[in-house]
Amino acid sequence: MSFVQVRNVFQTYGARPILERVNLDVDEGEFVSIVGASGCGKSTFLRLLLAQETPSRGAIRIDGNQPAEEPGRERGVVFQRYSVFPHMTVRENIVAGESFARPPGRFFGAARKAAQARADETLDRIGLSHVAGAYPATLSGGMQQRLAIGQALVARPRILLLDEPFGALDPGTRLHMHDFLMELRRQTGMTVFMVTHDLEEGFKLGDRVLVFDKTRWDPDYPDSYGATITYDFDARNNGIPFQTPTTPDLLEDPHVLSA
Amino acid sequence: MSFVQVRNVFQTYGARPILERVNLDVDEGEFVSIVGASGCGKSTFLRLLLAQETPSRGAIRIDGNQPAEEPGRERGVVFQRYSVFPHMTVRENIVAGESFARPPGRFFGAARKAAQARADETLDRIGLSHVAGAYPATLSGGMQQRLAIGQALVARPRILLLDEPFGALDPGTRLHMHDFLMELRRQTGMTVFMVTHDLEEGFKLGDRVLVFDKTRWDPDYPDSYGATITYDFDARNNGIPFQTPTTPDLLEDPHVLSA
Amino acid sequence: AEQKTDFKLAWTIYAGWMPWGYIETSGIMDKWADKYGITVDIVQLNDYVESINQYTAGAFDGVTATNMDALSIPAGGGVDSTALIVGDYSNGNDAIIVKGDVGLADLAGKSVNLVELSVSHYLLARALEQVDLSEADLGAVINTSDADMIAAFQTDDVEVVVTWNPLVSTILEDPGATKVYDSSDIPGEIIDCLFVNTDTLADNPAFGKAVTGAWYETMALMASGTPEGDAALSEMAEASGTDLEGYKSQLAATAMFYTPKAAMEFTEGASLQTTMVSVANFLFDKGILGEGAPSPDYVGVAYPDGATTGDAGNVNLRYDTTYVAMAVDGTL
Amino acid sequence: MRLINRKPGRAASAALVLLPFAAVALTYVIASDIRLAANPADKLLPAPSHILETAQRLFTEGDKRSGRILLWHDTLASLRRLAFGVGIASLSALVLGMAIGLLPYARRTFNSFIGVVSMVPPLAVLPILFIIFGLGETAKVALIVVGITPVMIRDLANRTLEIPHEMIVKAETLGASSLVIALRVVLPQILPRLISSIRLALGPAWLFLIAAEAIAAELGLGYRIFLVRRYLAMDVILTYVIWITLLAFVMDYALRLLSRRLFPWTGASL
Amino acid sequence: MRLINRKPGRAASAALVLLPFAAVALTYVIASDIRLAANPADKLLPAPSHILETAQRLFTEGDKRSGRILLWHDTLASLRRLAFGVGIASLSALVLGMAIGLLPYARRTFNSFIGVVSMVPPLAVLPILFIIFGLGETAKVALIVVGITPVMIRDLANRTLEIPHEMIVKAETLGASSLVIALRVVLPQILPRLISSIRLALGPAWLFLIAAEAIAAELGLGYRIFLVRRYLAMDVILTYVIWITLLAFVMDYALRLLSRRLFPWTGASL
Ligand SMILES: Nc1ncnc2c1ncn2[C@@H]1O[C@H](COP(=O)(O)OP(=O)(O)OP(=O)(O)O)[C@@H](O)[C@H]1O
Ligand SMILES: Nc1ncnc2c1ncn2[C@@H]1O[C@H](COP(=O)(O)OP(=O)(O)OP(=O)(O)O)[C@@H](O)[C@H]1O
Ligand SMILES: [Mg+2]
Ligand SMILES: [Mg+2]
Repeated sequence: MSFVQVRNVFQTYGARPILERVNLDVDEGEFVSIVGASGCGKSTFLRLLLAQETPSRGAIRIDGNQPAEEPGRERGVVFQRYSVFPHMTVRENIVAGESFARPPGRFFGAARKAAQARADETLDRIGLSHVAGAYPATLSGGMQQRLAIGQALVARPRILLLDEPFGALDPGTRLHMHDFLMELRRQTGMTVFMVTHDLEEGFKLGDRVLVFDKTRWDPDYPDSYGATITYDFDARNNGIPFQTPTTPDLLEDPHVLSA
Repeated sequence: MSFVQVRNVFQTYGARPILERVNLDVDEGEFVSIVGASGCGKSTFLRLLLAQETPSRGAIRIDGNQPAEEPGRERGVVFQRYSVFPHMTVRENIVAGESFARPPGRFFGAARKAAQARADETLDRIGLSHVAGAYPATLSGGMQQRLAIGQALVARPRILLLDEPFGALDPGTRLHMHDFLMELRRQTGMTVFMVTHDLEEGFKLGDRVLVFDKTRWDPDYPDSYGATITYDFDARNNGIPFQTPTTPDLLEDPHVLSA
Repeated sequence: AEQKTDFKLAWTIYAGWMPWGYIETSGIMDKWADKYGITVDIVQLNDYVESINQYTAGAFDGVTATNMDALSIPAGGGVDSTALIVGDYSNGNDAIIVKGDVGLADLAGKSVNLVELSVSHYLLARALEQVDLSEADLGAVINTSDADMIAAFQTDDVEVVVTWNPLVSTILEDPGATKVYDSSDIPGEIIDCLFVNTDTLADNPAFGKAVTGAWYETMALMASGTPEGDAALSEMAEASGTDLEGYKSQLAATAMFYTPKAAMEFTEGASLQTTMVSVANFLFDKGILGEGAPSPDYVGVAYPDGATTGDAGNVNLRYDTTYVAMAVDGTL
Repeated sequence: MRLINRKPGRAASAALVLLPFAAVALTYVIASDIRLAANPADKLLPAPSHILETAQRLFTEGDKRSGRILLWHDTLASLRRLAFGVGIASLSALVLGMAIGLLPYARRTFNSFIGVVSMVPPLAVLPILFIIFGLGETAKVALIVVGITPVMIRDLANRTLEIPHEMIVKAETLGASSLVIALRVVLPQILPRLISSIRLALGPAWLFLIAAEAIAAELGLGYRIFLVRRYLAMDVILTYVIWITLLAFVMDYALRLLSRRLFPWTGASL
Repeated sequence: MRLINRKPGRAASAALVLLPFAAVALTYVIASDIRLAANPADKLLPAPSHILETAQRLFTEGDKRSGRILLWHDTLASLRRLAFGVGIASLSALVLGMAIGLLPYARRTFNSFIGVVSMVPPLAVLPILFIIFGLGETAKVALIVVGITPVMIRDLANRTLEIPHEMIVKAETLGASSLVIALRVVLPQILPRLISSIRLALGPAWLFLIAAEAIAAELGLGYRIFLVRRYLAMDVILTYVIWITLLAFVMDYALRLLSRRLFPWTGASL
């Protein structure tokens, strides 16, 4: 049985369907890139994986467990923005990754010292020790995202969800972040889902690239159908993908990927 | 004598020098791309060209005229954001390009009809006639910038200044905007200055690519020197640039272009 | 001032001043004003202190006020004022009310709610003198808006209030309320008058005549006991938010001078000087005469017989029977 | 499930909304009952039925003396004062706020001054206002104006300053004069903010109105409340309080609606 | 050059800042002179020298009767009431505001209620407050609390809602409970806003304080102003008004400073 199981998931907001019949199996340690037109429901799918929302129909299971009701430590997340706490220093942000799960939300005395020492090790690994005492607002965008990823990993999640994590960064910084992320992954063997707007990035980082799109389309009521996974590319062979259409009748559909 | 003359321009904010000894000659109809590290003074240089600010030393002349004191119709501008008026419809935004120069700031009666007709022609040319009655906020980022450029051109400026006009757009839209801009330029033969973060974009669109950087550097006080034009590339031969160092002693400087 | 033909009087609600409202609405004022070829506008204000302030600032030619407030605000502020009409004195209208079985002498240590620096305050001071106490012996004097006096008395932390009618009669409806002292114990000391600007009056005798004539015509009507008189009283009662009975009981505690003769006798009486000196002392003691006042005698008061109390060189308050005498003589 | 993630259902939602209102009403009824049981003539907490009767009387029956229905006259008088006060304040705030936001000279001249003036507690200067403006309508309107204008000026000046400078520069490159920029670029963008500024100012405006009417008036909602306070007519006071609350609510709502109608572009988005 | 691009020089700037203050002072001096020429004992517009003398006396000389320097006692009494009122209001606004912003249940329950309550004009319910809380300190503090809390609650609830949801979700993925989220994520980010909320509320708080003190008190800045109105002691009133303005200014400044000190991360940026 696969690690992440998505079974016949639908998501509807009010009367408006966003996702339809989404099915997916992901093995532990896979890196899944998700692409698709703007507004097609990529972030929605990530919210479902995160258990921030419950699907209207269907279920998502991790490791065969009951579907989660709300976000928790087994699912880490990094958004494009607002993924670190602006009122904590860089070091405190890392410590929070451990301390937030304890009742008072903070460590005291010796436990605090120890946590800070561990945080400093983490900062070393993600290359932020030189700004340990600074507030996030004084960091560049790239450093902030590095911190956000580091913080998420401190909680040792079973899957890591990234929603356009590098969307706000300039191209150079972006390349550095790719290296950073690949390096971290090599070390941890995490299962990762990453939404991106950048196809190149998706193929470069992912083992698989999922394309979300609508399979049905009513020109008069563009909102009447939801999107689903229309392509599932194997991207392991370093940029030479071969494609596996998930819905056979889609092979000739002209507007897939045109967005 | 060249069309745009920049003579020994310095700009200082408080005690902090931003630009130093900037000299430049640009012929009528040239497309000048400007690149450089973040915060090095590219936008400042554009503000000086725009006459939004007066240089601390030196002078900028267009067509040999007296240095301008403040922005006016001879200098058009498009910023990354906020370049159109959100409270006017698309058509009104174009009409504003004509009407703002008249005392009451708007047309009445027949003049209004005529201006609207002219605006509709312009909208046709920039491909926005189908949204003539919409407000800018309902347009995509690309359409907004298209409108901003169209509006600037309606005033028939002698030079057009663009400050990262496509910085907020996604890669696909960006390519479309390049085509749009090149097409417009072919029609009008404008003199254009464009600041960009994207070297590729700079070389693709520009006839010349100027690099701004500091020529002197004090590691303890990084703010003690200003930037100037360190390289002036000829980019006409379609991406096969040859370089013209403007300051001979710079040829071995290692950190140029490393930003 | 100079000669003019249009005048404005300000008045506020009080049992003894209700006739002013009637004089205006009934047309009696217009009748007398027409006779002298002038106009007199009688305006009701709902804040007493503000009305005196406005008069002092020059917005009105006359205002209804007590002898005490006239001495402190306009006279103290250099606005020479004459008591054109001495209408009544409070004869029970102002009272000290306590909760439960408490005597005047027991006030020591208690806090007292009243409108500070008003005639209530003066009444309290006079009452304490009689039992050899002073304000310092009280727990506190808490300035309380007259509008809240009834509600205040209902709360537990209020033990003693000093106030005036119609509040007094409403508060006394409470079975727990006892009156321990009232203005009938110091008759003639709280005097309600119409004060007018002395200069204006001097330059415009017609103004004095018309107002005096209108006032005493109304007084006669009120005292007549005729149906017309009762109708007038009813109208005044309604304007003061009560009925005829209620208003009559308020009047019972008000020593109205229904005839010009009574008013003249009171004004010319010897006790007035004593009262004014006592009032001046009270005001000085409270610092109300202003820090420019070196002594209680800072402001001079002139009496009908030409006598003065206080600083004869700074007479700013005058009791003058010229016009009332005309009413007595029927020469208006 | 975490408390922050628990959402009430439809029925529960409706019940929850009503809960605090019901609690207040119940508390009142009980307290009123207790007091009325002890003293049937108690005026402090009249029975709800009594308040209703009074309300009905106030809204429909004329005054004995003049035959006028006082509540409507009071409302009219108060609303007029409010309208004048808020109107004058809005106009001056608009002009001065835009001037301060746009013109460096005006900014220099008025910024500190308005900062200081806005700290003056208007109620403390009430006696001064009465003396300057007399006891008529002017003083009441003046108190409202004095009370709310400084804050509104600051608000609008800040909003003017917040208009992206790029837009002003763009207008300049289109050849716009200062006046055209003020009228065609700044004014339309500031107007929606003026309306929310008015909405914010209405609370204090009511306050100042009531304070002014309490001291000197012959008609008006605040005047009536402070007048009948003398007789402890809580039934009248409560009716008036509820009526004022309702009026305030309606005004707020109307302004919000107006803003959405007048400025469609503020709501528009992709 | 356009007016909007014209900037005053240094000397001109200084002159411009002083201009409106000088204008007001001059107007006063002239008006005062005219009145004093007509009536040297005029109390309405005392000469500046006279005000200065009075101020000096008020700040340094004791009361004839008790020997206490009343101004300081008044100040202390008023500031205590203000501190209690604003303190209680802040605390309840913080708790309720955060609850409403964070918990859907609390939001449902209180949102409409507070919307309605914030429309009730506090001055109109003043009589009711006096009856419930008596005439002592409690009622005065209560008026301040009733007057400013609803607005503060709404403000803080909105700010809580404005915290990017991403941050809350991130905290959840770190295993934070609702309480930890409230205390470690929301509270620290709301506190700076609480301070600006307090700064905004101080104006109305002064207002309510003065209104309450005007009605029943034996000490306090508002009490004194309304008391000496009884004999038109404008010199005292003006001294007190200037003093209150100064106090308000200092408080505002202190809070701004405090905010910058306590929350260094708000100012921090690249
Ligand atoms: N809570 C919500 N309620 C109603 N509609 C929503 C909600 N969240 C998202 N939507 C709508 O669902 C659609 C999908 O949104 P989603 O954010 O998942 O798109 P996306 O693929 O992530 O787009 P983008 O690339 O722009 O981030 C959008 O049309 C959005 O407007
Ligand atoms: N009005 C100003 N006053 C003081 N300093 C300023 C001002 N405008 C810009 N600066 C500073 O001048 C420097 C250059 O700014 P500028 O905006 O020209 O940089 P830039 O090259 O356009 O950078 P970016 O690529 O980030 O847009 C920056 O350090 C900036 O902080
Ligand atoms: Mg998304
Ligand atoms: Mg820039």
